[in-house]
Amino acid sequence: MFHIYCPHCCEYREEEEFHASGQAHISRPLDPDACTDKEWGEFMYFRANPRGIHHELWVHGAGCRKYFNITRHTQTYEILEVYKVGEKPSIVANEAK
Amino acid sequence: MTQDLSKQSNRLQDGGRIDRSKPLTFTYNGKQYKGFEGDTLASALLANGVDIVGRSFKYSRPRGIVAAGAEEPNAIMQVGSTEATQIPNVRATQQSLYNGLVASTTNGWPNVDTDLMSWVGKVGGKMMPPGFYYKTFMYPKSMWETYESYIRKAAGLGRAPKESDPDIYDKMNQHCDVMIVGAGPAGLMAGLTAARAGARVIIADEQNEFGGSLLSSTETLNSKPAAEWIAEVVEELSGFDDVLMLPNSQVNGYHDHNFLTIQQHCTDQFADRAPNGQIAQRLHRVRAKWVILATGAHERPLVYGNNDLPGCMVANAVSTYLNRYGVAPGKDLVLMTSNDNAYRTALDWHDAGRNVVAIVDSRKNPQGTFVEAARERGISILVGSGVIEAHGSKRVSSVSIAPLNETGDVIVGSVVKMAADTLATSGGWSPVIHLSCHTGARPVWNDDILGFTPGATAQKQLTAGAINGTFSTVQVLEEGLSAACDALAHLGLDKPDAALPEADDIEEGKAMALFHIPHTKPTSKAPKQFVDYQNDVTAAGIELACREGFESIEHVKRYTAMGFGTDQGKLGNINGMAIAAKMLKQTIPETGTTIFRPNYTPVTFGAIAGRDCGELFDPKRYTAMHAWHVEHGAKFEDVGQWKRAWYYPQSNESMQDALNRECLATRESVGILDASTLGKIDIQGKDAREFLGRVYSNAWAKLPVGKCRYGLMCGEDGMVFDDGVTSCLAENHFLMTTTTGGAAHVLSWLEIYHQTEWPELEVYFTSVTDHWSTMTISGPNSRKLLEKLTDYDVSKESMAFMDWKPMTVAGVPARVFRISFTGELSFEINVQANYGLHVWKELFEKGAEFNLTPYGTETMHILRAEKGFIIAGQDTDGSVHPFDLGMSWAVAMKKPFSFIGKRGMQREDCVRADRKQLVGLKTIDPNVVLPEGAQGVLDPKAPIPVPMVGHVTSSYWSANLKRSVAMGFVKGGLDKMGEKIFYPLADGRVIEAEICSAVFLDPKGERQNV
Amino acid sequence: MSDVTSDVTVVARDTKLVTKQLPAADIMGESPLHHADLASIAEHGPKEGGVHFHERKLMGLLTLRCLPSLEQQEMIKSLLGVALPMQPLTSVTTNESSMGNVSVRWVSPDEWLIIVEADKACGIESHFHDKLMGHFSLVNISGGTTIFDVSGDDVVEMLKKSTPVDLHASEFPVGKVVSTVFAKSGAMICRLADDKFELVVRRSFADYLWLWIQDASREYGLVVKA
Amino acid sequence: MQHYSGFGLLKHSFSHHENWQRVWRNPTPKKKYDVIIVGGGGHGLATAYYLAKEFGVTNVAVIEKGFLGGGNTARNTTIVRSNYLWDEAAHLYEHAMKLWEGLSQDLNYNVMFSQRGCLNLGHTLQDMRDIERRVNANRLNGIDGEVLDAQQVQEIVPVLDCSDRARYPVMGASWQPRAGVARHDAVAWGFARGADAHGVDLIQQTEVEDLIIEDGTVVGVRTARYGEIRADKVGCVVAGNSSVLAKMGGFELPLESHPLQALVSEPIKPILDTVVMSNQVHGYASQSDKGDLVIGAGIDGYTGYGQRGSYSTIEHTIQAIVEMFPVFSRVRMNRQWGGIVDTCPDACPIISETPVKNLFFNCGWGTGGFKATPGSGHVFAASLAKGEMHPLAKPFSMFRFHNGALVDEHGAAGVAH
Repeated sequence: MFHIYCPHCCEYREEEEFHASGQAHISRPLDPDACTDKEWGEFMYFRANPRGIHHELWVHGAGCRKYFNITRHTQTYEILEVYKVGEKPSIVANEAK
Repeated sequence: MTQDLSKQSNRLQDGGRIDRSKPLTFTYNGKQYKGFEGDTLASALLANGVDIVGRSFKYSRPRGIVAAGAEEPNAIMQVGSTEATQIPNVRATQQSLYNGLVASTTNGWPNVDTDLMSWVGKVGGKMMPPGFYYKTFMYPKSMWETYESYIRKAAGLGRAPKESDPDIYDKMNQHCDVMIVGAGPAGLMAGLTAARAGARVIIADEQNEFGGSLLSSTETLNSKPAAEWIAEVVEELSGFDDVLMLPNSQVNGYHDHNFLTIQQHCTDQFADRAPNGQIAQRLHRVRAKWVILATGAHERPLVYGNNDLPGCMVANAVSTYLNRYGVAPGKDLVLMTSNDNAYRTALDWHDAGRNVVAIVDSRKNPQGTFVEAARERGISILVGSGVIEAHGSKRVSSVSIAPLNETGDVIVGSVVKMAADTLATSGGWSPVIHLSCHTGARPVWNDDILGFTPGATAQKQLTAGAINGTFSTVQVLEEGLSAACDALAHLGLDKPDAALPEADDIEEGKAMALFHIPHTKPTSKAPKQFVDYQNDVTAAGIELACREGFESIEHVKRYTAMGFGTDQGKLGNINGMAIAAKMLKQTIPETGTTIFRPNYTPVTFGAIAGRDCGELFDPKRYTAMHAWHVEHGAKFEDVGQWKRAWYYPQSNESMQDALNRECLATRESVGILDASTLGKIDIQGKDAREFLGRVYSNAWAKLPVGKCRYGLMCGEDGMVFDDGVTSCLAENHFLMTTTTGGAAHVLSWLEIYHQTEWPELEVYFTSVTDHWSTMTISGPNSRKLLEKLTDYDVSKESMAFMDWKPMTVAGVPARVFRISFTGELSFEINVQANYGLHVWKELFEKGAEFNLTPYGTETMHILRAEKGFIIAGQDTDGSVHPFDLGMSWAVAMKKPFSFIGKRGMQREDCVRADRKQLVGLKTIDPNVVLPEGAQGVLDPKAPIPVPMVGHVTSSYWSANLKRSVAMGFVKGGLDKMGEKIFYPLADGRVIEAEICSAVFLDPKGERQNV
Repeated sequence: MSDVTSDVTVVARDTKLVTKQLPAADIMGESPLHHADLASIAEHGPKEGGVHFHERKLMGLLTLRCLPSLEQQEMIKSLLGVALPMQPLTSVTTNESSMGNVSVRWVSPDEWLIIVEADKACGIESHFHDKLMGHFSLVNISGGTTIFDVSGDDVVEMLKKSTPVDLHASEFPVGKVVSTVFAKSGAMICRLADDKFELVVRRSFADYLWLWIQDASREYGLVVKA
Repeated sequence: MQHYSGFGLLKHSFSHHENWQRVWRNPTPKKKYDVIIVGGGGHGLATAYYLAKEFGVTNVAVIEKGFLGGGNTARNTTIVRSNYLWDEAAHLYEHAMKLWEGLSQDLNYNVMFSQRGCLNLGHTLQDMRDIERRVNANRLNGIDGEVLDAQQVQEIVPVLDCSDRARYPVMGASWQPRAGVARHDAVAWGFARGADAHGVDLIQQTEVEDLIIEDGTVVGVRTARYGEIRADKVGCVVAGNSSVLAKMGGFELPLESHPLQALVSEPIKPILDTVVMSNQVHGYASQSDKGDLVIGAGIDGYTGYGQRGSYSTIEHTIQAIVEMFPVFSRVRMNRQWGGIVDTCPDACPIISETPVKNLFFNCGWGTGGFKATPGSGHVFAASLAKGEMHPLAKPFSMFRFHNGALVDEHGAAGVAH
């Protein structure tokens, strides 16, 4: 049961108020019509789904209804940071490979 | 003390924390017994000399009480005095005794004392090693179901009630700075310290009173009985506003980010049914900034032959029954131990005036405070020895003792037999690490204490006392203090003054690592040596599992079922691991670790459900006109959480009769529908129009003010997920409607695109679903009716199809939309919901002369189906795009912005020729209504699997057309007009239909354009 | 003001539409709990208990959406008679506005709830549309919303059964407002006094929440106030 | 392989069960195999078994990072059914169902497959439409199924509340009599024992740290414990960890790994003879042969590899169970746990070639994998053996997410998995 800091309400709230909305930073291609089927499929469906540090989009659905990003470890479930839409994460996974 | 204790043969004359002035009567297996307030069911049974409390699961062996707390595996009772209040599987050691308690054993036939099944167990038991069921019951194949029914009958402990639960359970959300689990010496010290510092504290303990291990010991604090110190601390704690003290409360789960669940027993410690509607149990959902686990330790029994005979107990449990409950569960005690600590049991037994036959110590040269005390009392101590076997039929009558080698795995001398009726054993203590594992931390083995202690965790968790393997009261108190100070430092609170009470100075010698006592016979041939009592797992079984190649401890556990009982292996897991490790010639940590999952002890389903059941299971959403629908006999349909009027049967009308009447009345005169549940979203901003163009598949750039337009909403995959009419209220102001079930999803769809993709667009969305009551009047007389309620001009010239206008209806300001889902002349009247019922009633007042007929969702479905209008969610399923629906007219491929869904619906598979397309279906026999969900085939005689070409999505009897109408998908259906299709049904019928246009009525739309 | 006449409905229609929504005073509005007949419960029901309940019904409620510039903030202040609470989870109430009693609740960085007397809602809408420049939206949600005032010695206990937010005075002082989960619905909760809270709830959920509150209050005793 | 039977048990009881053979060896891996299966869960072990037994490929290793059958195989609620909506899915699961029906005898290991039937309840008109649609499709596909009304449901499950009191009253159900449950551990162990007997090396406690890829072709795996192990073909059957393996192969999959929680009650006397599932109230239950009520629900909304989820999911599930079965209110929950399920956008699996030559994936089973175990193993084995996807596997290529040919069992099926 996560305890999540909402960067808009500026306090911790219970998980029941929030809703996970998948991987963060998946931008809609600017020119969809120029995408191949493969590119469009990758945009819609293919995901990093990492075991470890992950950036995800959440919404404070029962609260301020704002979307924001969370950097979270998907194994320990520790929330490492929260940041607003449009911002970049400060904690990223070590890309050894 | 003048009470008649005659019936309580094992009750001591004095001592204990029971109240002898409050005798209680209870029933066990149909017989009445007496106990006292302060007893548990277990202590009262022992006081009354009840030995057998159950029969074992596999072998039907008689079982007695072995422990005094949550770790008890055998005394699992059915409790309840009425059918509705039955509780299965109550642990007698945790059930407070109350007057009128009715308990019974869960197994044994004809009764638990004389169980004929035990003969089956004795004879068949030899054929039931671990996993035997995997190896048999396979042949002949057809017999498995028969075998299985016998297996099932034998399974299970207690039974569920047959009647609904009369009790109420609820939940409370709690927040605190420090959550302390366990109110023994460590927990109380921590709680006192944190409370004095001003922290918000919750302290919970599973027992009926605070004090933990101190309640059952004879030690002193500040030179006074420990109970006095407990009382002082409890009194001080109860003086703090921000301290919540929860006795009778098990902390059962420790979840991520310091979220814990506590099951508080509010009334079930004194009543079988909560009196006067009180809350029976309360589940506290706690979010703690810091958690201090002060959960203590469970003593481990040793494993030896026939160690399940009644009279075989864990040493500390014996002390608990003596000291806390004033019960001596026998007369002649043999104590077997591998450590000093357990000597206390022999001392307590002796001091209660009972006979200690001998202390059997596996160590060669025990020394320490307790050992000396035993010697002083003249108790016989047999060193370097172990009890290899207990003897007796329904209770221990004697024990066999043999000398052991240094490591305790070989018998090095001759066996002596001693008479005794009670055998207490101790193999040391296992820290109660259960909660510390719940969020994935792996416990670590500690050789010094011969047990697992909590592993590294991501939680803000501290530990104090025996959970760390710290057993001396002095150090336990110190750890409680220092854990609290650590928490306070993290919280930024100052340490308070807190002096530790002075505890007895006790020296203990080193314990020996001993788990499994060897027998003169090999384990496989020795009398059964139980590791997990509840699942009848023996040492031989574990060895067999290892021999068969189940080498991971997880495999061993699963193969033997060790640890899968309702006690979750609290007593047995470590012993089982030690036996497996020895068999595999490796250390315990090499063999694995032991992970516990929630719950620590079982939790009532009712408590987890809380009040979210029955009437409150899920909200029922009502429109402002709901009471009217109820009064007028409406049947309701669940649409999402909404209760929508489905149809309005009159007197004895059948559903079909009612629908026919509603349909005809609407098409012939005027009907009215409560459409308030449709989602409504107010959209404002200069980019509102642009936004609509991006989220709808059709064009919005030129929709004038005062006009309405239908739109389809698709996902990025091009598949339709919602539809509705959006109206232009002003240049930068629109009102969108959505389906009833899709409203919340559509609003978040708009928000997520606005917030994450197109924040530069100036637009805001506000839900106004609840704000407007919406009533649709439909039918040729709808204009006449409206004209009676408004002065505004609603003529065709002034208000054309797909126009909307503000006006006053029945004196109430309204927005009226001339849109139609029935194909009739229709007006959708929207008023602020506080006036919805007023306007609705006024419509009926004036509508009587037109036979204004209320119709529900079913008639609405029929009327729209006659017109071939789709319902998103019924005629779509997330796998169809607008072209599949034959709605290319609602797609504007040339819009400058690549709207959501455009790219998706052009993927290779989406433009394939033989996609399923929505068409009309006309049954050849007009009186036959196709079942919705029927699957169409082209060749009804084709062998199975029959190729299917699409299913019926909507199908009704049309009273207006006097025939059935249907819509459905057909592969390439739009190019198959006039062709035949067959619908084979489960009942053997094959319905033949012709593919046709989905518009059955008024294809030119003349009825709505009047 | 156009609010008082019954035949002209459109108040403003430049780029946004504002329509008058209230009928003449002789037509009685029915609040979402109309069917519960709270008045007779108040009259005949218990007079003592740990939780007090009152439906503050038929108020004027408006949702303001805006990321206000300083100019906009100034203008809003002059229109409402009170400055928008810009700090998250804060609220203001004034009775010195030309609009009468005005409360403003922070909802999100670009959203506020404005609570006024019912007959002031349309006026506020039209003033905003007349005076406030730039991007904003103001939506009358009076019909879709009602207010429960809950108070009493045990009100916090009752609320703890209903919502997961921390209601301790150190975390939830008077004036704080949160939008949160309430049972299986939602509510905007504002602390009006130590033992008094305002719950703003949606119309269609009102009956469910009323049932819930009755249930959660049972052990403390529920007093309905007219 | 030692033959198991009742007679064998009797015989061994005379020697105090001291002479049972090992169920499988504990071998040191060879340098090279024809096929390496990564992942020793039910699906991986079934793949190895069928490769060796049916397709003659015996030079096979199964490499498992923990213990055999220790992942989702050990954590699921063991429901087996084949009443899927779309032809492609229905044929695949029915293929599995047919294998289930003879599995104990085929493996000489009692997997306790109990065909006690499965009810998928309908609570709304749309539920009932979906049920009709699915049952009609099932029947035409040769899969048993019936549509029942509320009264018929009540007769099958007397303890289910089919009254109008319920918030969402039961309107009816689909009924698949051949559906049921099986003993999950036994499935893994039976396949493992069978594979081992055919010469497959089962390598436990060995984590694959990397895939060895040369010129776009996989040639083996790298492990911490044994270094490189080469193979002509590699099949990855690692469920929730599929994306981690795919990343080693340099590509992404259309997967998200979510926590899926389940729980059991304490064992009680037989009270529920069939499997009952409800999508609308979000819960499903059956009773194990041991007497536990085995209960599950939907996935948690976030991705997670922690084998645990949020308590609120458990609460909602129990609420649903108490709503459906009010007499269970006083029964107590013993234990809860979680698995990591790899969910696909269309709620159907991926059995597929990949961008890397000779590297195959079998994943994406989401919450519905256990029921497919033998079928999944069988078609994957056939595909690995022939180097070409089995006809039943073809619709489940990962590349369907490029061209749009999804098999959308999500909304359409109206069934919780």
